[in-house]
Amino acid sequence: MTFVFEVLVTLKPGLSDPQGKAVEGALPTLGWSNVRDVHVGKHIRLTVDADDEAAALAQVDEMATRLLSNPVIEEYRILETEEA
Amino acid sequence: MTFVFEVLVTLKPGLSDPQGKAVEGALPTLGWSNVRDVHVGKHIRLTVDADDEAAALAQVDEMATRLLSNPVIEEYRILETEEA
Amino acid sequence: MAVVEQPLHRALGLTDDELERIVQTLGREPNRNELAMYGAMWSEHCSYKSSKIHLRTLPTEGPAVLVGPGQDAGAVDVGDGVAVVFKMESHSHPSAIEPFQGAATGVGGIVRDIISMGARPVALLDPLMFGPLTDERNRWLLGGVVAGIGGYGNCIGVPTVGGEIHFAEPHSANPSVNVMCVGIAPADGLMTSASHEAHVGSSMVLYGASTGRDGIGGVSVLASATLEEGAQGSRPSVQIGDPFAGKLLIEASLEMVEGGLLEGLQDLGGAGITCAVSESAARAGMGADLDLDAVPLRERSMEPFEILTSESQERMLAIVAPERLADVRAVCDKWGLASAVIATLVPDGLLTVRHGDDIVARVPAASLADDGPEYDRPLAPDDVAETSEDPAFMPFEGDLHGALVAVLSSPNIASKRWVFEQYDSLVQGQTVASAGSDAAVIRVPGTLKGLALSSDGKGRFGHLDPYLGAAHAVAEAARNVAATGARPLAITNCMNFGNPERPVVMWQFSEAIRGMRDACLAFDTPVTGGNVSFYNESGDSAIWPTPVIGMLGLLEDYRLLVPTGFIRAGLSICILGETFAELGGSEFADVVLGTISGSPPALDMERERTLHDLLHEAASIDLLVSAHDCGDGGLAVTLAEQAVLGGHGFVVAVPGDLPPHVALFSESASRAVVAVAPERLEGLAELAAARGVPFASVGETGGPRVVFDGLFETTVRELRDVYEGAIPRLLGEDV
Amino acid sequence: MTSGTPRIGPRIGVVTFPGSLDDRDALRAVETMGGEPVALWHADPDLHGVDAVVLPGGFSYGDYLRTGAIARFARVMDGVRVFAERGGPVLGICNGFQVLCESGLLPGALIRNRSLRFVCREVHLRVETTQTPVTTDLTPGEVLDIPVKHGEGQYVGGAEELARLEGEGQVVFRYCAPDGTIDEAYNPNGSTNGIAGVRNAAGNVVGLMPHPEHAVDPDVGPTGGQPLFASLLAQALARV
Ligand SMILES: Nc1ncnc2c1ncn2[C@@H]1O[C@H](COP(=O)(O)OP(=O)(O)O)[C@@H](O)[C@H]1O
Ligand SMILES: [Mg+2]
Repeated sequence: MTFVFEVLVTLKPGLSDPQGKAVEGALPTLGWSNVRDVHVGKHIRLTVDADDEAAALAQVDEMATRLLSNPVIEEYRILETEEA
Repeated sequence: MTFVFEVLVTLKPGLSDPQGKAVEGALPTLGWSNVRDVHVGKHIRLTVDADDEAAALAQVDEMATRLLSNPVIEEYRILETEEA
Repeated sequence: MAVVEQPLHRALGLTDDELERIVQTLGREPNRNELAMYGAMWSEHCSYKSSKIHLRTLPTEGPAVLVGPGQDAGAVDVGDGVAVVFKMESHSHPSAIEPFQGAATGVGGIVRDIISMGARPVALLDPLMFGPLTDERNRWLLGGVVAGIGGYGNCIGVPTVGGEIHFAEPHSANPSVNVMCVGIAPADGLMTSASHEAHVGSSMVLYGASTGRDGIGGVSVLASATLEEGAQGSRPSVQIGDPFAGKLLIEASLEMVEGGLLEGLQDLGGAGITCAVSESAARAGMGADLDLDAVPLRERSMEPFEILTSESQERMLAIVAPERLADVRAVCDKWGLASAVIATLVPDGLLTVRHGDDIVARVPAASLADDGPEYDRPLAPDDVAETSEDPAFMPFEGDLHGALVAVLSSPNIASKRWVFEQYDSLVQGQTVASAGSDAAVIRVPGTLKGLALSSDGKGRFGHLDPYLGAAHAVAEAARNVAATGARPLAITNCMNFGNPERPVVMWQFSEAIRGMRDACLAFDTPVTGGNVSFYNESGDSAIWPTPVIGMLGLLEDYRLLVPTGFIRAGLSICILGETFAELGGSEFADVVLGTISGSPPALDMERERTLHDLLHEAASIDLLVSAHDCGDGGLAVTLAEQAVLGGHGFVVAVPGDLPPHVALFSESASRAVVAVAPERLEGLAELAAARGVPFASVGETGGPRVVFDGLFETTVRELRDVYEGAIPRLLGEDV
Repeated sequence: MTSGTPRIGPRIGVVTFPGSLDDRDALRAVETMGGEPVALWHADPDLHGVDAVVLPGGFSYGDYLRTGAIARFARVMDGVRVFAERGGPVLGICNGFQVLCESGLLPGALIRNRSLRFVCREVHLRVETTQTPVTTDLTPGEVLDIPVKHGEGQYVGGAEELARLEGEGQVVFRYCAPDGTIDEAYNPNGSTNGIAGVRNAAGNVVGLMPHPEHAVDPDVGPTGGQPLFASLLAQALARV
């Protein structure tokens, strides 16, 4: 079976987030001064073949730790979207 | 009121996605040959003050078109997470 | 990572004796904030407690030296009213767990050291050491570190013009990431404690990034005690670099310096605010009133000790007289940098720290900055060379052509194009020579002067004999600079070693310092600064003792630069210096004979010195068309590189009666291969004779073929494919 | 304003955004080629009466979100937009090119290099059209040596848009072999059709990834940038 997952990789809390800061700094000049706590991370979408959803999820989880993120500075979240 | 949104910015289909290709290329060497269609995009999380959710959403939508994404090559999706 | 049951001071890395010292200084028990401050300031990293007594023996004076060790960076007078500021530092430990950010923040840190001297950063060099590329993790580390150095350096507009990379098993667990930065300032405009006087009542302005909980590694034990369970795990041990903020810091800081707005300037590095405030105050012979509530924070509810010791990146501290405050704030605003007056200089020597209505710490500033402990740690010799076999006497039946290909394709020797093409080497528009030259050469704007820059470490030699390893590193760095026609002026360095509490490591360190000292004395290249990186080991496997030397040389006229490669046909090729049967620690012995043993080549400092003088003199009368120092890989590799770099082959008859493989691959010191127009051959011969440098005319440049007369031949094309293709192939890229 | 000071040639403005890096180099190149360099500041919409505008290389605002995404909103860009609409010559180099694309003043977009690595090297450029202020002194097919140094120089666009560009001769430079043939092996970033530079429909706004300002001084590099600046200065002078 085929499953589609989205992995959201974000910086650990406490780390400075230059990208987020840059966006936050730009928004007021565009007229939005009502926005706070902007953080920029990665969004990875992938399609996995596996026997069942649990197996697929387990694999994506391992990919996220080993390849898609560096646990030293990042955390991740996995969304399962639709079954393709 | 305060609302937290997540904006997912992805490359338009058909455009070359060097990052996605790189991840896809790396997975088999780590033992996963069952993964396809890898695409890497951006995840932006922000906190907005607005009178109501509709107003907040409308603003985030405009930010997404004007700043957070480049309509020439990217599309975006907005998730509302929790009300902070 | 549970907090072990031990007294707080030990958890903070302070010994019982050190605690006793603190109690005596204060006349009372220190509170936890004060303990955190001493713990950070008296750490090996900040206090140099194990290395000081050895570093003190280094020659640091010379006619050209404006600023020696003790400041953020050393400075040398190169004439025309120009001062060159340079310094090297390591960021190995963070790079080992997050290569990109670890290396990036390393660049940011050394750049701020240069800025804090009032100099504009004009060049970066990056000496790196990794484990073998056959290992997946080492490839990941290399890729991340190189991308990180480029990611920061390219983004702040400072060209990365040189560096070096070596690969060796001991670095698999502990990669070494050193970065050297060079800056330029008006000789009379340096921001040194001597040249700038701070006054009572002057403000300390913290500007740049806000202060967060990141980079409080040292005191995180304290933090864990005060944080709910699990928070410890999420506490980041690496920081994220913000090169954009770094670029703004450069421009804003130099605008303040050039505007004469400052009484002092200090970067924030190890021990954060505690270090910057106490050092500045101590240098001014004063104390300071520090108000933590004034520090712009990135996170709510930070504890005093966290604010005091946070090593958050991209921050600087300016000492400003009251009447200049408005101007300084204006410059920060112009560049979009936050700024805040966090402290005031006070006459008594006390550093008083306030938080809310409380005084949370009160200690003598100098006791933090200057009165740190100092240890004469035990030494235990471990002379590898003595006890191992000399490869020169090992049998070799293989073919020489195959041997050259093997050595040339060793990643230690092969082209580093894959790396240096990831660095912007052109920005600022002064780069006359970068990768592919023995030393990088950049112009001093507004003059004809060229700065020749080289960084060299000799890990394998150091492993066999730490004294010779260090001496050879200085010699090679000077030779590289001399090969371009420049005169070696002064060095900075980074000492990469294992755990100093182990007598063997401490012996290696003292031997390396001795070797560096002797070489620097012989070459008249004083040590203006550097950095010590200890604890590069895991389990009991330490890295090879490796001092990396950053050499500054001067070309009076950059147009006299001597290129490395054979850029023309029909030139006479000469070998300067003498080749001996010295394969100990050579690339050939490692790659072809499969042994790292024996003694490194001997080093006769006077012979070496005369070679530098000859190269410099010959270049100054425009005698040389090409010159290349003869080092790693020996004569064969030196000639091969000159052919590949210049695009012209050669025919050479190898002189002497050594066995061919020894003659071709011996790494004897004090040698260079030069090419001259035939009609100038005589002139060079006479000059060499007058200087007493052994001289041999051995062949001619030209054609697509590379011929070692009577031994073997190949082509420039084959050598180029081997030389350029080796590293991409190891990284699994189609070439 | 430098009104009153004697003119030593066309006045070429070079914008400094926070994070601009090659702005000084561009100013120096203008001077070397005989123009009068005028430094322009991102927060000042006034172009101070310059005859041409250069948006220089660098990493404006860090280029963290997307290259040029934030610089595009700088106040100086209001002035640049008006200047461009009136037919004024505008040259975007590297980050400047990225800013022009983000602003919609030039078509297409620039994404990460195919290799995902920053690349700094000398490349060969084939001139595709003389219908721009920087190529009037050149002839189509001519090959120039100029360095590139960028991490996000892969030029992309929608299929029909690209077809239109090609059809209407809006491609100004292509990466090529030393002899001018188009060959992927010489494409440093994977750009579609080897595109290194483009112009707008009117032809007065040009952007390219390579750095002509680093190719005017023979002591520190190639000289392929000289004819570009010579053309730009001539065109700017013609407007005086
Ligand atoms: N190996 C060394 N040789 C000579 N001087 C050194 C060495 N290591 C450190 N120093 C000097 O000790 C001082 C403190 O070093 P360091 O802590 O690295 O400076 P900073 O705190 O500015 O990073 C500097 O002046 C530095 O030049
Ligand atoms: Mg410092």
